[in-house]
Amino acid sequence: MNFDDLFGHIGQHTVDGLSKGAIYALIALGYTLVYGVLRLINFAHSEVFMVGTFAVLGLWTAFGVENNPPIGQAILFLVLGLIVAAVASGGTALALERIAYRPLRRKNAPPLIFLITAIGLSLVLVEIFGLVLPKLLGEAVPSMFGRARIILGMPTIIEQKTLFTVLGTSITNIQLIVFVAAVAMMALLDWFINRTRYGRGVRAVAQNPETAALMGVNQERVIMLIFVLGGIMAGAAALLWSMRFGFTQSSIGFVLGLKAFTAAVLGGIGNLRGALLGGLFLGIVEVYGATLFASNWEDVIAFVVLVVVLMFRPTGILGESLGRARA
Amino acid sequence: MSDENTTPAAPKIPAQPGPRKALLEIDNVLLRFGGVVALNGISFDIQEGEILGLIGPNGAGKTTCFNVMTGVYKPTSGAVRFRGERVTGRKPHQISRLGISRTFQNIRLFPEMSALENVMVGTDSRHKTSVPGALFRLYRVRPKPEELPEVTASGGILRTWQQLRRSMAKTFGLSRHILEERAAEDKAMELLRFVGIADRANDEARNLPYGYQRRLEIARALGTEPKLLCLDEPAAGFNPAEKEDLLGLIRRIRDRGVTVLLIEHDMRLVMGVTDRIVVLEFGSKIADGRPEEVSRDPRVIAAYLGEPADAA
Amino acid sequence: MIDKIRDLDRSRVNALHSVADRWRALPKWQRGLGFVAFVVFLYYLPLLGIPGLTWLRTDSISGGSNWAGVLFTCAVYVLVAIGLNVVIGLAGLLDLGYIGFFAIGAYAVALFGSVNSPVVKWFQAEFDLPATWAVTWAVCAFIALVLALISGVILGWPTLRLRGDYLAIVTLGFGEIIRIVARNAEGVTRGPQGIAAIPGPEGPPSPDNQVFGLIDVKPWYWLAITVVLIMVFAVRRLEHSRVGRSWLAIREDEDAAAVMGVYPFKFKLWAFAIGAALGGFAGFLFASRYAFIDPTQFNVNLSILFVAMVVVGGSGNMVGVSVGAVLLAYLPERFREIADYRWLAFGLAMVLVMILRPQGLIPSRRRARELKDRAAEAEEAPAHV
Amino acid sequence: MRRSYSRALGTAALAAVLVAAAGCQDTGSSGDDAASGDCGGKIAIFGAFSGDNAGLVLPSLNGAKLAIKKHNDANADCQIEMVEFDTQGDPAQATPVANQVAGDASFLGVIGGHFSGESDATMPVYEAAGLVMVAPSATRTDLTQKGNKSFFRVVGNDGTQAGAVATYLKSQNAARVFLIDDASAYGAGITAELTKNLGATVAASDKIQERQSQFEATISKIKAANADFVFYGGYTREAAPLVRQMRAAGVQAKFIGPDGLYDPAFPAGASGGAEGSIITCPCLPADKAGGTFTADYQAAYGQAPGSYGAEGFDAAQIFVDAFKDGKKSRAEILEYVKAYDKQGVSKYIKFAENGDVDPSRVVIWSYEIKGTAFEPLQELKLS
Repeated sequence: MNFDDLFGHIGQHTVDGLSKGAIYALIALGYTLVYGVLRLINFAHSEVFMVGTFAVLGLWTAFGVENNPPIGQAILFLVLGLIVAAVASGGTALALERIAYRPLRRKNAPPLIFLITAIGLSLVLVEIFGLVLPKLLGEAVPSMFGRARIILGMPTIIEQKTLFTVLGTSITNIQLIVFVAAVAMMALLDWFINRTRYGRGVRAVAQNPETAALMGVNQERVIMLIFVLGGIMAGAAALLWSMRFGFTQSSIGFVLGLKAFTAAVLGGIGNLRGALLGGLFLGIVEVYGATLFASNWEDVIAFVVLVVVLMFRPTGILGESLGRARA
Repeated sequence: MSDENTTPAAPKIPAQPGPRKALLEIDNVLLRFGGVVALNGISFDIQEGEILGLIGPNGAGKTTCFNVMTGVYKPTSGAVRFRGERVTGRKPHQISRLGISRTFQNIRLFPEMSALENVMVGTDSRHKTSVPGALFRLYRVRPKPEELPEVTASGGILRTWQQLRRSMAKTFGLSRHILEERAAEDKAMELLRFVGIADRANDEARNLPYGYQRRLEIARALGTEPKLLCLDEPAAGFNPAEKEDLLGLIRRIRDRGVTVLLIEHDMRLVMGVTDRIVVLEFGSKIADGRPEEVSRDPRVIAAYLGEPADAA
Repeated sequence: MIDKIRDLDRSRVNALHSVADRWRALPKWQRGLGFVAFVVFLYYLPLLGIPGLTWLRTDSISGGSNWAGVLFTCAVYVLVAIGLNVVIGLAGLLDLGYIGFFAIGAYAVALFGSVNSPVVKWFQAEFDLPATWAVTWAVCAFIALVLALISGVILGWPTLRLRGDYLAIVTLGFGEIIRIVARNAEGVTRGPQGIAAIPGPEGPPSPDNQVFGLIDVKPWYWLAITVVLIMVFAVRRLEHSRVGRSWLAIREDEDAAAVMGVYPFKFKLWAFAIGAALGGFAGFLFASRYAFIDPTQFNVNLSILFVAMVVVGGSGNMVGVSVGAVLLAYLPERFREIADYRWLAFGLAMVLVMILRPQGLIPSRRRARELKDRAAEAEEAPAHV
Repeated sequence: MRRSYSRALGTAALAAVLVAAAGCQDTGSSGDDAASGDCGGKIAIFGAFSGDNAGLVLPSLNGAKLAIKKHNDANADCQIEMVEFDTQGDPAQATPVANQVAGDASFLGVIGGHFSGESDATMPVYEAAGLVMVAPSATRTDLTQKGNKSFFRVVGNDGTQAGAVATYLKSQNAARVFLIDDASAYGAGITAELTKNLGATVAASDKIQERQSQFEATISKIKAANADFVFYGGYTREAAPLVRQMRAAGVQAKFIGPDGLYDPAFPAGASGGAEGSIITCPCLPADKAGGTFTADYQAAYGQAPGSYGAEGFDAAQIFVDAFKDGKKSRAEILEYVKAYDKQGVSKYIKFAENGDVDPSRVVIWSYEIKGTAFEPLQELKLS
């Protein structure tokens, strides 16, 4: 129990935790959107994120991006990366919806069947990227698939630098970008859901699918929309991830997805602001916990926090708001 | 399945005009969902042995009232007392064991279980066997003579075997699990006969015709041996002949000593069978009295009887 | 393509059902005889030498594993599937952390039964016991069962009040916690090094053991299949009792069941605890046969494999889940060429089964109808839904 | 009625057939002595030939195949057969394999295990069957401390390598070493040995978990400890992002890792972050390996022998030599291996009493990462 370290550098740990949690939060948005409308845990969402990181990797590899490119180039590749990742992730999410979830919805399948299908899809995607593609294409594009099971590095697109130091707490440019980007994406999504016509449709379907249908909301379109939106958020997360950590792997999604889902539940699943809050909270808890004990207890801490929160507040910190709380 | 003649005769208790005793008291119950007031300080009581009608236009709070009584909702304030004991705050299964049972407006049977099994779930609530009992069957009960295994074979090994089983049961007793299973089956069968659908006992509930399903719900509710049975629009979707049958059934239920609370739209049915009627409108009680009094109450006429009584 | 699969599947199921119907139509004594013959066949399996069937053996290929060894694995997985079926198939709770109970059972026998374990060493030091002292195997079996049961209750108590899909994630977390703790708590579990010398019925592994020896696995298989048969019998007793009816009622309509006097929480907790105990016992058998365990053997993939066994086979039906377990354990062993693709295949199987036949390959008739009903409801609903 | 009788008869007949068949012999496992000849024999090799960890093990398999092939090509009348058993590195899959090999009398020796866990799990089985195990890459120290009579390894154990790392650190005048491990059997084992060797120079330590991607807490601990060296015991997957994030966060300490990181994926995965890191490995640089091994391997598989390729070759060569020497039973081969004393391609091979390769003969080299290449630095003296 290392209290000295924790309280001695509490500011630094908080900043680290926030930047860690920002990534969770962005992925959590995807879970929360789908869950809010369909009451379905899209277990394969973590793989939607994984596909996004591979898209960024592919783009940067194709253009032969070097470490620390000039700032203009860096911005160009970040923007291109965002587009590519959003398209790849959004497309994957949509494909999952069309191929797997829609037939099940037609049959009015119980939630467990959705969840099991999602787990299966997740396995399939991981194996496609970790096994099938490397076998098929590993020779042709080794830098993209050759070691997809172990680890694939990406160039450093922005060098991490300390921006300023306050009271011994230093904040780096990357941390700031990740945090601001996550909050901005969340705000954008929040605006979209709460202020636009499409968003109204989403809320209507979330709250009462039957009535929404009677009011002329096209439910299929809304469902496609939320999958795409969740996918775009995952794509954005994938870009931030690539920028901050610079690597990917076929099985990268599992742990992250689990954490992101935990974050969504902590904040109150179905609640966009809750996802952000839950992600940041989880990030901070993990960094504090890893400092206090050792980093190999991180996951245990995360799950124990989840169980404790659910015991005392089954609807999460902020409660569920996108959809009505169906018992 | 047991024989017809082994059916215990249902106890017949005539409607008691004597000293009135409140079986269930609803005391100033207020229920709010967010900003909506669903029940606005309702008070009434149900006397033991009567058939009470609870009526009111759609959305008046009748089913909500049921849900408060059976523990599905917890009232914001006020209390429900059953035989002097507080019901509010108890879980649904505890309330069921106190002696309140119900049917649902939209039939909620266990569709994949047979009719018999559906009723057995109800009768199970009076039984004690749990996992250890079902697994190990260690808890032994001395059986009554009629519960002993029968010796039917006329001779041979089979007869010796049956005799052995009988004497074993005599010496060591039978496991409570087995006795309870048998009792549950007998009781369920009796109830199916009572509501008149014994011919389809082994069909899955989902395969039964609509009228049978309604009756099966009543049988299942009776399986829990209630003191008070709440029927939520049991005649919905019935034709006049079926309604007539149902009337008879409700009376016979009362004759078994079960107090009946009836939510119904069909005025003729309600007027014909109830001893007393409570009328709700927009979550408030507007009338409470004998059917003929209520039907003359101008507020009731305005609120309810003035409207065409649809069966929705 | 999909239609073709559907047709094929339909005729397969019809054939299965007609077999099942014929079976049910047989007189009781014939069914009894058939059952006995089947059991005899199960016990005979490791010796399988019927001409024409030997290709089934996993050691009939180069690099194949010991046939009895694979059968043992199958038997343990069948036990797991039967336990998980109580949780998923009967009570309708999705448990994604079943491996946690399996690990608890395995670690129970390892920690108390092996002279290698820190726990036994602590006992030896504390009570001046000889260096060969350890808890006897049979007592370990009991400890495993009880520990798993208790952990099931401890996990279920706070979480069973949660919604079903939350439960899935919380249990997934639980499975991970057990594994991580086993790995990190080096003082208790020897951490990643694992524990060796786990005892069997004849004590710690040694070349002197006559029956449950190191090389011949057949007795282990016979032990496992015996346990499986006993557990099948026990679970059947539960299924056909007040308990089984309550589980079914809860699965079909929890609120209605509660109003009929069934206390859903209590019976869910029982289902969870029974499932946990069976999983723990399977873990116990697993550990004592392999005599060595380390935390890497209890990773979350295995949890998902367990769920796949149940849902692919047909949840709610003991025959179905057993077939699922055997298929998923056996196929990669016999067809080594696909071993690399096994997770891809499991994933695809899960998706395809869920989309085409959510009730599983050999469904319980009940479950199948339930799902059909829901589909019909969906069709009756307004067109835009 | 007739139908039901015929069905009953059928059931009874089936039962009878089954019972009769039960009397039949257990045919599946009967091994044929195909590879007999005058001097040939049959051996087994097991390890993770598929699955996530295959990359670490396949070079060893290839090395062993190369040794066998060389022998078979040269001696047409004396063929050696080597059967591959894929365990995916899982002890639970390795044990049925061990039962299979042990129960099949035609197997005279075993190459394996490649991981410590599967070796630990299967050692008693092979010992009971009197089969020699020669492990190319199972390095956990305690494997040879269990009194097992038939386990040998042609690789230095974790203790030896940790000793070499400690010597290296001392030679660099390391004052504050930060130790990290991944809590795996391998990583935690080697780091624990190193902790013993380093004593007071260990500034602080942390443990991470596998598949971890974000290392904020660990990095801030490194900074707080003001370390001049960081040692990481573990594999590429976690090491690459760790070293990269360390560098990005401005940690200048020298990064040192054991042979688990002797893997081209490590510098590639760290995209430059691993530049200048020191990797130790009980493997010889290509040009120092004995004989023509490296060239042969390159010719046969089109790539350089990765981790443990030479060890796999040596392990197989021991059996080749045994068969050449006319050893034809498990017991004879066990005796032969015990007394083995010969130069191999990875090192001089002679086993100590407990089965470890003679510690004085273990060779450990340090490599520095330059770009994506491992540049040999120097041979490390053992403690």
